Amino acid sequence: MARDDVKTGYKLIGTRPNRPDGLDKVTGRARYGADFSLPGMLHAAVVRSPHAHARIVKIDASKALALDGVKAVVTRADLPTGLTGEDLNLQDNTLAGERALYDGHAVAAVAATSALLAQDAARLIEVTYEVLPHVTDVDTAMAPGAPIIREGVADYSVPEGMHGNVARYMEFGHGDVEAGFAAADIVREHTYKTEATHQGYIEPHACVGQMGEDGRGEMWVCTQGHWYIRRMSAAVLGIDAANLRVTPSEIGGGFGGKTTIFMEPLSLALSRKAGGRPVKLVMSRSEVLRATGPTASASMDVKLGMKKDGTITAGQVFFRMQGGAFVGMSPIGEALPCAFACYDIPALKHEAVEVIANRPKAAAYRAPGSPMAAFAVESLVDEMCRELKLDPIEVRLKNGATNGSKSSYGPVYNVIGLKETLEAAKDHPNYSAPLGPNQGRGVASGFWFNHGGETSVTLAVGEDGTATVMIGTPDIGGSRASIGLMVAETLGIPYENVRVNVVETGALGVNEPTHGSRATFASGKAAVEAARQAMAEMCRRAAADWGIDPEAVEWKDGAAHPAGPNAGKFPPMTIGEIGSKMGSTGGPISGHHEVTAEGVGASFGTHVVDVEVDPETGRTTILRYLVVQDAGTAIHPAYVEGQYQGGAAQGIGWALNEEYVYGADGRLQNPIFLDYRIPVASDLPMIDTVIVEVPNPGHPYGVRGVGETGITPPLPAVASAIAGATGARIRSLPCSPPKVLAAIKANRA
Amino acid sequence: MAKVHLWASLRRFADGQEVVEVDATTVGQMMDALEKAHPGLGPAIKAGLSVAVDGEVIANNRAAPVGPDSEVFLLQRLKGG
Amino acid sequence: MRYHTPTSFADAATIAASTTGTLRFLAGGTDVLVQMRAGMVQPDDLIDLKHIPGVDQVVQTPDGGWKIGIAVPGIVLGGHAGLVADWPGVVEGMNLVGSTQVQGRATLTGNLCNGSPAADSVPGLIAAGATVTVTGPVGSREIPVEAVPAGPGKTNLAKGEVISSITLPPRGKNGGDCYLRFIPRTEMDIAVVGCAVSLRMDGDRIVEARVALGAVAPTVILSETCAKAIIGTTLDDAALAALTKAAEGAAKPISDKRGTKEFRIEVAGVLARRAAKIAYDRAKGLKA
Amino acid sequence: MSKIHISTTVNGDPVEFLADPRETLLDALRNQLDLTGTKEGCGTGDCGACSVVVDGTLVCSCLMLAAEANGKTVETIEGMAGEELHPLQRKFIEHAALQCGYCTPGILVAAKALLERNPDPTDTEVRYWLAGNLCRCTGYDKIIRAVQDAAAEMRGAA
Repeated sequence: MARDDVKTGYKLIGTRPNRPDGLDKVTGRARYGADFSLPGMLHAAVVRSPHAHARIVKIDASKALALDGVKAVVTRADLPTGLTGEDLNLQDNTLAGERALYDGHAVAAVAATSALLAQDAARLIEVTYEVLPHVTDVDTAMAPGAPIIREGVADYSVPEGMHGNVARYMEFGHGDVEAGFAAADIVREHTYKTEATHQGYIEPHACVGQMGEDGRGEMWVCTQGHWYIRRMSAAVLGIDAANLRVTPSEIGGGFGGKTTIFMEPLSLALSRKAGGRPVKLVMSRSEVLRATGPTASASMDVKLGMKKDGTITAGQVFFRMQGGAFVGMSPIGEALPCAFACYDIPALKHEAVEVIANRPKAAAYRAPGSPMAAFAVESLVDEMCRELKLDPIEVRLKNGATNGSKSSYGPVYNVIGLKETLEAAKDHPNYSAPLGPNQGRGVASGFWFNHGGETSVTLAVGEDGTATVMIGTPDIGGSRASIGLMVAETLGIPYENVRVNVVETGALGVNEPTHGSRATFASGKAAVEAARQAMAEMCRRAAADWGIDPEAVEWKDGAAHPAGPNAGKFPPMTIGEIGSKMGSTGGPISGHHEVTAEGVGASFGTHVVDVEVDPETGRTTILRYLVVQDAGTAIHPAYVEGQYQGGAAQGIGWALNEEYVYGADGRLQNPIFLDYRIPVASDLPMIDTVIVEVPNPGHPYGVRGVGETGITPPLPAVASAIAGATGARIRSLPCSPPKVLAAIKANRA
Repeated sequence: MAKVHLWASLRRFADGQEVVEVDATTVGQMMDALEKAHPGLGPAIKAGLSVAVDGEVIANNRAAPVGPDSEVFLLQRLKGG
Repeated sequence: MRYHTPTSFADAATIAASTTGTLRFLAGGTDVLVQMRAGMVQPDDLIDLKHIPGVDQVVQTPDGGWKIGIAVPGIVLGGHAGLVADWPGVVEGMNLVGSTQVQGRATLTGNLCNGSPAADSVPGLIAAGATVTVTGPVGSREIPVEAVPAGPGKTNLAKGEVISSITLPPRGKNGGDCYLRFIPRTEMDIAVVGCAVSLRMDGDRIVEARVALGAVAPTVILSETCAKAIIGTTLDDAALAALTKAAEGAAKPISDKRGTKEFRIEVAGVLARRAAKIAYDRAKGLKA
Repeated sequence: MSKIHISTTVNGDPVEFLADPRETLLDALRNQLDLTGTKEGCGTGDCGACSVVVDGTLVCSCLMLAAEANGKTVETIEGMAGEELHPLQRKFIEHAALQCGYCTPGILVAAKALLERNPDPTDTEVRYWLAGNLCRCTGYDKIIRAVQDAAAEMRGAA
């Protein structure tokens, strides 16, 4: 059931108009990161470490610099010293310092008059390495005797006596866990593992940077957040943020992976060394996979107590997560609170460590931490449901969090829609579709906090009564359309009369990136506030014209009206009329709102998947897939469905085939889409969606944010469906055919 | 006095207390008072904290009010992909 | 890099023989360009063979076989009714290579000369008994397809030699072939295991068979024991069990990022069984 | 390194340029002819973002040298719309069959090639034809629907 059919009183919200950038995107005119060119532009290439861990003894660029057309080489020696904390992390990752910390770690960069020449030059830069011991697996890194990769980087949270590769530690909980387990009829405990996966956006990182002798620079870049790019690049280069102007291109997918910098400051550093000529830097796919943010790999112990009626009495988790060779990059702080967020359980204990390993610096990936946590906890819940022959949806309804529940991580849930998603899943025909031989069904729920964040929006009324909205959150999946709908709804004007533009860093206050499912929520909320300000000003203009009190004017249907019979009789003054004479009534009319947006509504979803497993090869086919998720309010239902379907597809990929494969030499063995196997069109069925709407009281139109939760349930749901089809439980993702076949055989034996 | 709940692994920076009572009317005052009373919490506060005040998550707002009987939970600063 | 466009194989062989640095031939380019992009190969000379007349042709030989030009892309083979009718297993092997887009460029000869043990088109060619014509500076010779690969990324062609065509024998009556591969996804993967079966029937009984296994050894294997397991049988359960065992025994795989040794051995048996059944049905004129 | 003179027809227009022998058709289209609608996602023929049609055949322009395009006709996303959008382009917008839009040009070029060969494909045929066009945003559902809706309209059955 789409929202289109539901009576809400809204004129535009819940409809499905064409997105404003659609035309540019179907004609090839939309400009992405690599599509910008400037006069005099150079092209850059990056030299990367082939070793997982090595001391950099010497970098000799003389042969490269001797080539005609090579204009600049940059190494760590060209970057300022003295950085600390995350700034140092960023600089260390942009260019290796004394040591290369993972296969693919950038060591030097070169700019030349063509991309081919830059690549030739990069091959001529001679780097002398002294190879050091390495470790890439999260459990191996925690083993006694594992090489200690980053001595001394552990933060305040790590108690004495922990393994030298532990960089962070966290523990919280409530209730008496031991008493809870004692009260259970069955207590089960298993270890679950997930491999690192990559966001897999199809557009590789790309930017054009220009920086002159005066230290001022500009950058055009594909990013989820250009203020982040500005702040981080300025920090790495030791310049003031105000000296850098960053313009976001259209963005070819991000999923969290484009919320930080990887190579962007290099374009500026090279430009400066090349006399201020602009420098284009575009990653290859293998660079993307080797050196940009995969998510963490995880090894997770889970223990649950359950009564025969399905009541969960206690839960306990211990997560080990590896986020690369840099402290603070694994999502332990998100994974732990997500672990039991769908449940109301009287006693819980959460513990996690972040582990350092010779892998690339992890970045956020769609609901960071939540999919791994869900794989562990939801898999075990399913195992216990099967053991006790209980319906998995009933068990979740029995134990599920609801309005007023105290969450597993502290806050009290206000108004949430988990149970509504469970009920809708139970009622959906997919849940009762008959299953054939070798087929199985899996169910899982998922959670994401959602995020508000720093947000600044300006709205300007045009002379013709149209509205231009300036937002700072890049539009990845249709947010210009949804924000346009909310503004048009608020102003009471046609959707087509609102133009939403994503503007550069010089045009607005600081905005956080499009992350945390926040663009439609936070930029939307600020845009509505800006529209209300403009409406108030337009009411004042009408009041002045009519000679009545501004309080006696109200705004509806795109016009100022006298409010009630006592205000006087005046024909409505439309936004077009007000706009056309604004010059003579006090000047331009605009609204502006900036806020750290609070009032986020937690997001819950429930997925149901049917699979068929070939018992002779272990190969899994997805037969049916259902996503049910609470959107709060679906502003543009087509793009809400798109988020659900896209999240599910990524989760299915993670569950079945995607993984980072490291060799014994510490090198990534599959840095190519041929072997990093994301789902292709023929791998998937249609993905059914049900949009549940439990409006978020913290947003003027009830928006919760829909981007992230959808990737969470597929991991456990697919593994549980495979267990249903085969009787074999896969506790280590991906459920690749060799693993499933081996499990089927072990189960038979 | 607002009751501030520390997650378990923070307690060793506050003499093992699970709940620290703080005199504050805003989140910012609460954070400052916490750090003053227990300097060991400084790094955690600097690393970025969100709070839940009487059940409502305050991601990042020092001006958000804290009542005299408020129950406050400290949370890791959350963002997302 | 020098880019050459000879208009005869003799010229191509002469150029190839005269080069001193790294040399690559260019047919469909779907391997060479990937290797160049990755920096794995930086050719000094690249010889584009597509300017040679006839390389884009499929022609029937006087004896009823097929001569396939070295630049005929997969999409043309897939659309060639006569070839599909005679050698569906060969064509389906080629058509599994890469995407629709790759099919627009990739060729049988390129797939063979890339030297991958997992090449999808090679088991079908070997099972079919196909041969290649090799042209060198001093003339041409005809060798079986299985004599071309020498190991991963290597061929037995001498310096200056170039494959100038592929020949499939006449299918004849009561024959059928099939190629199956195992991949984790539905498309776009390299075969974890591949198996081609070509056979001929007399009534319900198999009288000739060739079975080739891919991705289970450094080169594609032509397995005598697999063939013997089904020759003389009606492909009953006992024959299928024997074939399974023979295929498992013939497979000598390694564990790598695409699959484990144990998995490959087991799936080699599964695919041999399944491919034989399809080939059998095709030989009997049943649609499969 | 001497360059090669290339004469070709792109979207109906005769063009000439000088190519490095190692330069791919993709790079030539983007960097020499400013036709940046054709995208690079992988450079290895695995993602389809660089799909173009050369002499009537759908190919990955990253797997073809610019030199090989000499004397040939090339069609890119920029040539797909006339005065009006192609039905596929229109249906992709209407069905929200794109999110980030980066894979969209390649998918449109590939889908158009499909419908020219097979005006009435099954969903499975569409999915296998497009298996070489990776999309990471949509889960393909709305893409398949948009292609089928466009096909129906083009058949006059809509």
